[in-house]
Amino acid sequence: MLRNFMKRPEAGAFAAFVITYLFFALATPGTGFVSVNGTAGWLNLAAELGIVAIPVGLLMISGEFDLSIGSTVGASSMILALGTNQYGLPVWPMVFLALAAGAAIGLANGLAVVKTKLPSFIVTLATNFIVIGATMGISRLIANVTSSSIVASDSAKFVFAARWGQANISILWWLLVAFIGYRILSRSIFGNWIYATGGNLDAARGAGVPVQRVKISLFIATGLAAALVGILQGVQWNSGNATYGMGFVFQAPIVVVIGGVLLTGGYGSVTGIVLGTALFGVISSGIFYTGWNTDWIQLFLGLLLAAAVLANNYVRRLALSSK
Amino acid sequence: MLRNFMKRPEAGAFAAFVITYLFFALATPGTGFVSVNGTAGWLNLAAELGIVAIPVGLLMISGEFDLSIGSTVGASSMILALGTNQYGLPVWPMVFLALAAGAAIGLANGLAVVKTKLPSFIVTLATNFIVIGATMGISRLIANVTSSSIVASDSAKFVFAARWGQANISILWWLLVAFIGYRILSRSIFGNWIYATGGNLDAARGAGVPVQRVKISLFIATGLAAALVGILQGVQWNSGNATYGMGFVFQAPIVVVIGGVLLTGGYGSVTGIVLGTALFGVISSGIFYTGWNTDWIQLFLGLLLAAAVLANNYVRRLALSSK
Amino acid sequence: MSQPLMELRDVDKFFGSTKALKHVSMQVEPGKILCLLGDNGAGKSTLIKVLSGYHQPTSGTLMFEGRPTKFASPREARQRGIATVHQDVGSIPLMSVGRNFFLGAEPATGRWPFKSIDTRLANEVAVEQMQKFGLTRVTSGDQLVGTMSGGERQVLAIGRAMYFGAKMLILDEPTSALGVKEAAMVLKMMRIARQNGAGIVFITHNARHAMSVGDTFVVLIQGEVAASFKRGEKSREEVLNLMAGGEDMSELEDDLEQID
Amino acid sequence: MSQPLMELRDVDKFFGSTKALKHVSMQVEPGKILCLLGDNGAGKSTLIKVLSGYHQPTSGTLMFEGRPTKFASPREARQRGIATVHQDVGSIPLMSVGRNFFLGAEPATGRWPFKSIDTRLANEVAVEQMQKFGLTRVTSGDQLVGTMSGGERQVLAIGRAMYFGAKMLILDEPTSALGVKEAAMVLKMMRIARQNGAGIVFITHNARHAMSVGDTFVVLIQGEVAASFKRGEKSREEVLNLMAGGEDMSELEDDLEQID
Amino acid sequence: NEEGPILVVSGPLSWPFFAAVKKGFDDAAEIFEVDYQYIAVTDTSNMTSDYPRLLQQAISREPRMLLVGEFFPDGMDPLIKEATAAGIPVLIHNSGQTLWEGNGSIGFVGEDPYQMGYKAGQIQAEAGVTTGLCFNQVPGNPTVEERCNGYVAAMKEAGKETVYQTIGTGDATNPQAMTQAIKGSLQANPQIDGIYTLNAVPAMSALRAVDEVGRKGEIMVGTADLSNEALLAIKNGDLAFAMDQQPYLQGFMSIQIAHQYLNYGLHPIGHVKTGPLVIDSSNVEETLKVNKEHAGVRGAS
Ligand SMILES: Nc1ncnc2c1ncn2[C@@H]1O[C@H](COP(=O)(O)OP(=O)(O)OP(=O)(O)O)[C@@H](O)[C@H]1O
Ligand SMILES: Nc1ncnc2c1ncn2[C@@H]1O[C@H](COP(=O)(O)OP(=O)(O)OP(=O)(O)O)[C@@H](O)[C@H]1O
Ligand SMILES: [Mg+2]
Ligand SMILES: [Mg+2]
Repeated sequence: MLRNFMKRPEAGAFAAFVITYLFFALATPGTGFVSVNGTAGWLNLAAELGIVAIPVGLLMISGEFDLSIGSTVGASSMILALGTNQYGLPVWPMVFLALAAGAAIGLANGLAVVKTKLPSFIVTLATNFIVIGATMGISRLIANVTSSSIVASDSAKFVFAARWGQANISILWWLLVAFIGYRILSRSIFGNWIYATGGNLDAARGAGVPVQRVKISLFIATGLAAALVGILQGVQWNSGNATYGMGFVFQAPIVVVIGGVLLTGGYGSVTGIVLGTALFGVISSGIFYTGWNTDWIQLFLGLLLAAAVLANNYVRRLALSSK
Repeated sequence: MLRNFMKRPEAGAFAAFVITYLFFALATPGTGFVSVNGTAGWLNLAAELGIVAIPVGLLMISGEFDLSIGSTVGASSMILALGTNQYGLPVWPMVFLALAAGAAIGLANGLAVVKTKLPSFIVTLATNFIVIGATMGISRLIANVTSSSIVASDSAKFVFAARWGQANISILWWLLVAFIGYRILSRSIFGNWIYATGGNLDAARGAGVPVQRVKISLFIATGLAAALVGILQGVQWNSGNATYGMGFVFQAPIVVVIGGVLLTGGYGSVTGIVLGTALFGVISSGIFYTGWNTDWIQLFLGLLLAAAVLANNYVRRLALSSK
Repeated sequence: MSQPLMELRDVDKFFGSTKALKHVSMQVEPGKILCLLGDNGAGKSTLIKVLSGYHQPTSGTLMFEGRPTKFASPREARQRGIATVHQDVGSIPLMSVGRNFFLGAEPATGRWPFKSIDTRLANEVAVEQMQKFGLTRVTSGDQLVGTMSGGERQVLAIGRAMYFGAKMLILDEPTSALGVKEAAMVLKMMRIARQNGAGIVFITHNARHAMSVGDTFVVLIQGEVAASFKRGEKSREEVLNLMAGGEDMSELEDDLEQID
Repeated sequence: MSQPLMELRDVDKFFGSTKALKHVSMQVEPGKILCLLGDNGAGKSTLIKVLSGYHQPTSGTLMFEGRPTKFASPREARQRGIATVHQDVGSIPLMSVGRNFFLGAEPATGRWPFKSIDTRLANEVAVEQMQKFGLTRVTSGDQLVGTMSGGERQVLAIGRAMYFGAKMLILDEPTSALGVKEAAMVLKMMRIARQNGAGIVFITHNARHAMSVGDTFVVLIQGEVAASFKRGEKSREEVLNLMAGGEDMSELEDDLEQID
Repeated sequence: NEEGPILVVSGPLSWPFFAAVKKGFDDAAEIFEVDYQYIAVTDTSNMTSDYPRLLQQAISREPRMLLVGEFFPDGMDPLIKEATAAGIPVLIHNSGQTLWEGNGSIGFVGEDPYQMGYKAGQIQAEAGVTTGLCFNQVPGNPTVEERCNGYVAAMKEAGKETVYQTIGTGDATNPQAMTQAIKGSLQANPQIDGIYTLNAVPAMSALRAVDEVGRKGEIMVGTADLSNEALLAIKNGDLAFAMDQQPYLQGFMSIQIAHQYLNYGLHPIGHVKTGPLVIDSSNVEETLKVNKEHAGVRGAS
């Protein structure tokens, strides 16, 4: 049992998570980091990143990147804002419009990558510029603003911004996305194709895997997840903002790699991605509970990140050598 | 001749550069984009990015990333600023200290990547956080600011910030770095090892290439180049700032990939990187000469980038199919 | 003569200016083993990549079951009952034996939304099929393919093709990395598949293997069909010369015999 | 008996819990060809990776030229005159033939700071060496290795090892992807290298090839040395059985002969 | 227009603040029928060196007039001196209050970030805050940092404690991350009873954080810049104040002055202060009304 677990891609991330969590639990006595509210805090933080990290991770396992998630989050929140606030439209149709826009951006990315065979790093970078440029241009054209309020119905508020105590409903969304991601990657046939596409594209194609379909589907999933995060953030903060989500562009790949996914594709697990995200949430939230001088905040972040990844690596090696 | 050129990695970047340049030359009549001053403008812009893009490109050809260049640029400029302004030290020793710091950061990256076998994406990301955090923390500790003026001697001003008309001396530095990079990659034995290391690490190792030495050297070169850019920027703008260079972290890989280097390593050329950088300079500078509505500027940027990369790709395919 | 399973008519395949195949015409018949022979670089692998939908021919027609066909992808070919062992398009090192074996034709269990890939079945079948070839060290379908020896990987690919190659089986140098026992087993299994009515294309550089199972022989020299004959129509010597690209092998052979 | 060139004493190599080599002892003598035989997965490739500095032995001693030696890297082994053709550690597809050929031992021209790699020389020598083996299609040293056929790549690796293997030459299934002509040429070149005093380790699954050039034979079964004998000490039948991992091949052989 | 365009080098449009500045430029340009071009970075990660370079390029185009936000004085001031020496009329807006007279510019329209922070510190000190937290979401940006410096100085003068907090560079646009950061600080330093944020987005995060640690009403939150949500929060009594720089005025008046200077040689003597205008419960209603009717004029709607 234990041995088998140790060999899984997430073993390292799990060990790193436990160590980091214990570290903060001990370093922040009496500040409530381990309390229900403190836990809700870092879970809230991890949840939004986690929702987009999972499809980004699947995409990375299939061998591709998506740098356009940042602008998609912003665009989706602005669609909600412009629709409900400027045009006074009801919120639900706008939610679906935002999701459709996310899917369309993903589809465009996927088609462009698959048809032109250009590296997705560049294609999605161009998309990122185009989407944020279009969002800003259109917002300024329509409303003279790049950030605007969102008027949401109670039902929408419940679905996207309900809170129990301090825990946001986004945590449930995260779990849902993680569960779906897990079923797809580890259990479904499509998941086998994802691994194969990233592991050896030629071999996968030769074996009859529809590699183009795999990639396009994952780009669409990523676009959808980014749009969902835009909706969650927008409804929660009652406002759309074209720059929402910019940080995710690099945080998502980071937590995915921490979670044990190979940057070159072909290897990784959803559990690992979830743990990597949780680790990131614990670090970036917990660090403030320590009361350390925040002038050094990035130094601490870097050191903790390095320590976590080293622990991760050490466990993985240990696991491989003992089998 | 032409056929041989067409098959080179930089052929696409060259075509894309020419097309883009012509486009701007035609789209901005009478605005001086093609004048000496306009040319100096985009060359200045390209030069600093270009200096760090070349070692980053070599590193990418050898199969590794370096995300820590951003913080190294900032750290190097702050070393100059704190040394000359806060402590009133002469500028030249500070220049060497900054370069030494850059080399040390590179060495640390290289050793960490080679010894831990962790992906360089994560290792250098951690370094990036650590270096920027340390820079900000130390700066605020010493001077209570994260940016500070630089006092440079005339000789230092000449070497790092001389201007002829509007052309900066950084253009010469760029050419120098490009020349050295070209000699190393295309002509030297070490260059052969770079290609081999990135092309197939196991095969290179099996053939007797000292792959670890190759990687560490390239990390050091990258750190040095980043420090040089920090010095150039610092002396030129009379100030050090911990956040100088953050944009390079992703602009450098972008221009490198546009220049025809494979993201997965093993393929590329210095000429291509130079052209990719020039292309980027022309687009980001030329776009303001067009007088287009700034609201849409990022959209145009994205579209131009996409068009340039497509042209790039098209030429490359044409070249491969005609041989 | 029965209707051929697959037929190439005047097929060309160029890579840029490299003419890998020139005016190739040939027929694969059901229940027969066609040996594709030729020197290194003669175009054999390219030819089978055209047959299996991996490459599109530059010009010419491919007929499958009597109708002109264009396989848009290897997937399509596979779904029509053509299974291939490629020479250089290997397996996926970071995936398990079971998952590699069933890649592209995974067995499912359960119902939507709980339909899953049946890993237990996949692992069992994969190990069983590989052990048929005499491999004893591979006992778990969960082992990563990347940790297997060259021959073990080759057996995996062959076992897989034989398991799925209902109508047509294409094997590009399947025995080259195999031990004597495993190679003999592969030949034996090919004969069984032939009995079951599959059309088989077999590439090898081993004259002994070719002569022992081949029904018809097609020889490629520099991308062109240089000869095509039936079992027993040519002597071992003639075949060897053809396999060497038309050059006279007797001298070299003598050389070898000297010390044998 | 002259001093052995290389000697293994009680060498183990484990990967995690996989015991790929167990208590292996053997000697490579200068001017002799040692044939390393064994079934798939027997540990042959692992053994030569230990010999060539690619892997470190888990325990045991490696002696080179009479002294205990630890090769820290393949580079060190290479610099001491040991050249290897690995089975799975291939060439660099995106590099040219000439650059691949001289990788790790590049010829230089000019002086610092204008010292450059001598691509002209590298290309010439590479193409020349490959043509020695009878390849005619490879005429430019600038061609990318990725566009060559499987056999052409194999010839490149062999030509390279033969060119640099001053003292010791290790060949892991060098002939498996080769045409009859090229394979015969490789055997011929091995005999020439032997005459020049090199010690050669040769892995093959082809009994005919093994018997025709081998001086001594070492058989691995499940990672252990199961037999070790000199040319002529065992019959073809016995050797075949040993190559098949100790199992009796006569039945399978009969099977094959039936249709031959 | 005979002598080339009027060039404006100003802030990134992805910031709602500068969207309002540009709205002012646009409206005035239409009213006074002048042609101008707005130049700004598209990628905010390299601003410290990108802005001097953009300015340098703008100068090399020999504009009829230059309207510049002097965000990064070390690099930009020498260039402005070059431009004025070459006879290009320069008008500074937004940042550069202390420098415009020295570099030959004809005037300044805007506010002093230090003064704005100082004012915030004064308000909080007067309201009885004993330990104030200044939350900087964009560390390394010297202009924004000045606001915290002003806040800290005012609090210190009043004999109060301050905590300076920054966050990682990736989180500057993530309200959730800012909430958790502030929440952590509040837990680690329970004595904090005042928060000053430098933008309206972190202001909302600060309110959420205060709520989450269960100290709503005990901690006084004020912010620089405003948004519709911030105004509503002021109306609800959650947010104590928002300091408006009136960005629209910075753009509008710059064009107006430029137009009048180019045509009649007129310009204000002394700088024009557009901020800080303190918006609190006393004047929030009208501001909200304007914001509803004229989107983009008062900032984010
Ligand atoms: N993708 C490609 N691009 C360019 N040339 C190619 C490509 N694939 C094959 N070739 C060329 O086509 C010719 C035939 O190659 P092929 O792989 O079909 O030979 P083969 O008969 O299978 O040889 P071997 O027995 O060595 O495997 C070779 O000269 C090779 O260089
Ligand atoms: N890196 C590795 N990690 C784990 N197991 C390995 C590794 N390399 C080899 N093995 C195992 O060691 C055993 C011996 O492998 P090896 O490649 O030496 O066999 P071989 O004799 O060369 O076989 P073949 O004739 O098929 O090439 C195999 O069972 C293989 O699975
Ligand atoms: Mg072949
Ligand atoms: Mg082997």
